[in-house]
Amino acid sequence: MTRELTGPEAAALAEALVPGSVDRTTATACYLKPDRLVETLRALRDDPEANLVHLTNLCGVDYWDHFEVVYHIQSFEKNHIALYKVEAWGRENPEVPSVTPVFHGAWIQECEAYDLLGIRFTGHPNLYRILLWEGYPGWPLRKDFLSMPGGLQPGLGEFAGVARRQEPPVKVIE
Amino acid sequence: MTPFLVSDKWYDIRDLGNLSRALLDAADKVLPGGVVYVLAALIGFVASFLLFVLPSQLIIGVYGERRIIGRMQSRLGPNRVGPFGLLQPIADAIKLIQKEALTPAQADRVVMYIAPIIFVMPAVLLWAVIPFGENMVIADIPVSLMYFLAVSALPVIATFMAGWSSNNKYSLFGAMRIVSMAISYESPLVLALLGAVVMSGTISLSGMVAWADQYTIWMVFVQPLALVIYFICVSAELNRTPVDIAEAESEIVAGYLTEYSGMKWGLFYGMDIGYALAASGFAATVFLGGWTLFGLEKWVPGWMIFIGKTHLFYFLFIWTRGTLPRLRADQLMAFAWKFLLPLGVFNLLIVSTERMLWAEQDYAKGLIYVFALVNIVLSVGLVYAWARFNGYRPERSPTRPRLVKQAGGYIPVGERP
Amino acid sequence: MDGFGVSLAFWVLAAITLVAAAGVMVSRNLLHAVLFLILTFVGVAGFFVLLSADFIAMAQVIIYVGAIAVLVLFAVLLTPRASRDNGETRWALPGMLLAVCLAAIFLFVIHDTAWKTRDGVPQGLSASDLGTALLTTWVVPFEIASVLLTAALVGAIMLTRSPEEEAEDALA
Amino acid sequence: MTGIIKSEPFVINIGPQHPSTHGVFRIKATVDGEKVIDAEMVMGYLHRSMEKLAEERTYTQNIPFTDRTDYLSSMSNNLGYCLAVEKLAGIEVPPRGNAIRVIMAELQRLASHCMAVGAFANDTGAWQTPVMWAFREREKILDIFEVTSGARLTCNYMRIGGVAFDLRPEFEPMVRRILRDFPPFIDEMEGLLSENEIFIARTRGIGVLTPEMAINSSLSGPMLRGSGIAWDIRKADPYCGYEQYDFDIPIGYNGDSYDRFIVRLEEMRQSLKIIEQALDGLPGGPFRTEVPLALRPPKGEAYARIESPRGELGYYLVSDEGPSPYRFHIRPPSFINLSALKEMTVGGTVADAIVVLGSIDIVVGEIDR
Repeated sequence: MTRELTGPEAAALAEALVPGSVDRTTATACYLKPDRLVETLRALRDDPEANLVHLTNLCGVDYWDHFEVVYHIQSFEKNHIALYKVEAWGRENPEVPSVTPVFHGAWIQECEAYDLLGIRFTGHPNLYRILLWEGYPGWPLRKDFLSMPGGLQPGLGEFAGVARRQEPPVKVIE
Repeated sequence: MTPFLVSDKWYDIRDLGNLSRALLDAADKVLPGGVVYVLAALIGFVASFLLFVLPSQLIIGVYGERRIIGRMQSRLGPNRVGPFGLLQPIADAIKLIQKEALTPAQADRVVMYIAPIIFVMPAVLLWAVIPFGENMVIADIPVSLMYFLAVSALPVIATFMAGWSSNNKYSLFGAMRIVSMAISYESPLVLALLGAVVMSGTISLSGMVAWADQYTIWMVFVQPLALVIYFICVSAELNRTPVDIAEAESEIVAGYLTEYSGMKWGLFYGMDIGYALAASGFAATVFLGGWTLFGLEKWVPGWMIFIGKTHLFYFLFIWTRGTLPRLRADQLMAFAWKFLLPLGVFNLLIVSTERMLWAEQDYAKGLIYVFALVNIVLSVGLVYAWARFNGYRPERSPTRPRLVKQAGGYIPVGERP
Repeated sequence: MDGFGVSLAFWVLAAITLVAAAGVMVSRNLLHAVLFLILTFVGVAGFFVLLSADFIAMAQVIIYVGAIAVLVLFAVLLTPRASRDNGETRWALPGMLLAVCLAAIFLFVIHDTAWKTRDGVPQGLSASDLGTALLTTWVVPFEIASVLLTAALVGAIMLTRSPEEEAEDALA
Repeated sequence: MTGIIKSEPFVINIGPQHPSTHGVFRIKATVDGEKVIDAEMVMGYLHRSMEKLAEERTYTQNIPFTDRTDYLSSMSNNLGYCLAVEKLAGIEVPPRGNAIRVIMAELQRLASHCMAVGAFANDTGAWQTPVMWAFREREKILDIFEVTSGARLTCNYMRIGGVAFDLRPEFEPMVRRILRDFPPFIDEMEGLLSENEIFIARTRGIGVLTPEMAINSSLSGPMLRGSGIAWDIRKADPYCGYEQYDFDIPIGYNGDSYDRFIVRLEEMRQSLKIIEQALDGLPGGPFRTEVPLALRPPKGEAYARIESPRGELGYYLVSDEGPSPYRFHIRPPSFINLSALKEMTVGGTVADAIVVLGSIDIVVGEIDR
């Protein structure tokens, strides 16, 4: 079975290699400081003990007041998978350093995150809207994208037919 | 040439030549001066076209090919139109005729219009020299083999015109490929036929048929390598599947035919098969002994034997089209220049020495069988030696992947998992 | 090879060849010029057939239409903007003058020389005696020509070898 | 040709409408003569923004979406999504449900690999014959899907907590017939292509992928195994009871298109082994645990993944205790396998680019989502 590293274990790995890189940890994930992100992931990849060589999944999540970029990285020899996250505050211009120098496969997933969520990846060799066309107004996967007239919000109310009518709650997801 | 036929009466169906000659003599008495030539050409054209080209090419060719390839792919092939689907080619032709033939805006209108015509004309011209029977040949000229080579150079130019004039990147690719391939496969083709010419001593097709009957051996046994090279080169000239890079569907959509539609495309498609049949008719005449079958042609009409051999050879084209994948353009060029051409030259060397030996024994009948055996062995040896000399090792790489029980990281080739 | 049909064929062929040759000069598009050139080659082959020298006629078609025309087409493929309208060049007038002078010289020469005409039907030149002539009386020029051609072939290949092919061979 | 003769490169579109791009997917290739200098991918023609739609529907209503992403392996997609939701909500699946899920996923792998192998042979130019054979066999599997789930392509057969309906009595004989007919078909395909000199000449050494490049480009599935990396999620992270079954992982030698082809053929044989073992030991009992229609999983996130025919298919779900997922992200194997396409095609000819694209075996529905 693939061992899923818990938050503290992943944080321990990252802290051991690059001190001061961990922002905070939760039960399942470890939050890294954006400016130390690339350095930490390169160390984790090259370290024989951690051996996190395969960036399996990279996606962005929109939590109203901030954006989160999720990195699932796994190792083949050690057969374990770690979950790292980076936060980008502010809705106009969320910035996250690009990990393409470390993982070549990240360029296509970062293009998708940029295209659908509007998260700009600094240092990306060729950031462009990969699925939609350049002139597309807005970022489709953002929570406030489809603001229907009359303040209705996307997403379901109690039952399918009833549209949710509420102000955007400020929620911090643990 | 020893007379084969028992009777020269006009009702002898074994050789329709007598019938046409009787008709012409009767007409000659009646009509003024040179008109008989025109009448003879007309009869020749109508007879050959209606009796042999149309049924064998359109009906059997188009229908037969699609049906046989269908069966190879475990599906039925056309069987809806007419009995057993026999009217399918005609249905296709009618459909194509009433389809709109588009011409792109920036295309070179005139050249694009002429290209199918230039492509179709030689297809019918080729049948003029092929002997269907003793004197059933429209134009029995002494250089008929060279005539065949000359006329088969025209479709290359037609396809280039089609490719260049339709002003489309894919067509340009198709045109570039067809031109480069035509040059590299013309020379091995001529060398292969030269081998046959040297052995039989004539360059007229009816002469070769007479030679095959006189020595009761088919040229293919004396010259196996020549037939193989001929088959490869002709399938290159005609864009048949192992070598159909000019209109390779998977790479350049439809090559030079991308912009063609309606009957213009229909002409290209129909005459493709026409050329394949003409080439296999030619091969049947040169290599498989034309309309003679070791004396059997006294009972069975000669032209039926000839059609049987043509479709036997044509089946080879269908067979390769149904199964083989396509070679890449540069691999093809390398194959032609580095493999076929030298083989053709060696083959010519062997044949001319054999001809010299044979001349000293003043063409003894038994010696040809010795040459046949020698040639078959020599050909296989030659192909193998030249391939090995060229540094080609038969692929010994494994065709089955390694099997591993545990999931883990990279396992280098040598290591046991 | 005489009679009404043959002379009719001669005049038709002559007309086609001359029109095609003019077409080569006049056409604005390079590709059209090459196609007209091919038509002239076929016309000339027709003349050989009329002279009942059928081996040479077939050789003419194979070599000129089959090989040389295809090579010229290849050259057309590689010239940039081959099918643009290159009509209005400054050399039109001097070219025309030169053509007229040359035409005059040719006509004068044709008119002036006494052609040795042979009466009767020109007997055909069969392929076998052409072959024996080539390899017995004319064997020296034949060999020299073939050596020259192979040298030209090797020279052409050396000329167009791209740098990486040379590097590749230097390694091997 | 670039020596004396100056030929300027021009851009050719291996465009959205092209016989061998397996759907609406475009490569803008800059070509000098026949050689490809630069290849740029243009995609998104089939983008339905499923991740946005999924946020508007309940967890059960999202299942039909997953059929439409990789429309060649709908069973595997359903399985991946249901595993993610079960992991998020902590739902247990009865053993019979797991066994049926394994059989269905492996049958879907057979059908998808038939399509992949046939289309790849078609790209190298074998004029439709291998494709027709592959489709003839694939029909038998689609009939089984139609009998059990009611649909041939988008089956929508799996539910959260198990499968939609139980197996019908004629399921067993149909699968037995498959187990009898498939091995000769795979040998026939191998006989036609694997030892075919022209096929080897067209695929050996084309689109070579070194192990480091494969891992670094986060590739998965036959792309990884073709380069010799023994990574299969059914073995590494077994789900649905895969650890009970005995099967092998095929891995290639030098990571070229030929290796990926023979790896897929071998995977079909291994799937047959799994189906046979699963069918023999099919347990009785319930095939699904009851789950409320408006399921509200606890707050949190979950990432579950399966070995789909094209690679690692993952679902990342974030829940905010609402009836619909707060964030629904699909990890599409075809999309990520394209990250190394440029490095593999530059330098070869246009014909090689088509063969490389065929060996990656993309499905445009999954790329554009």
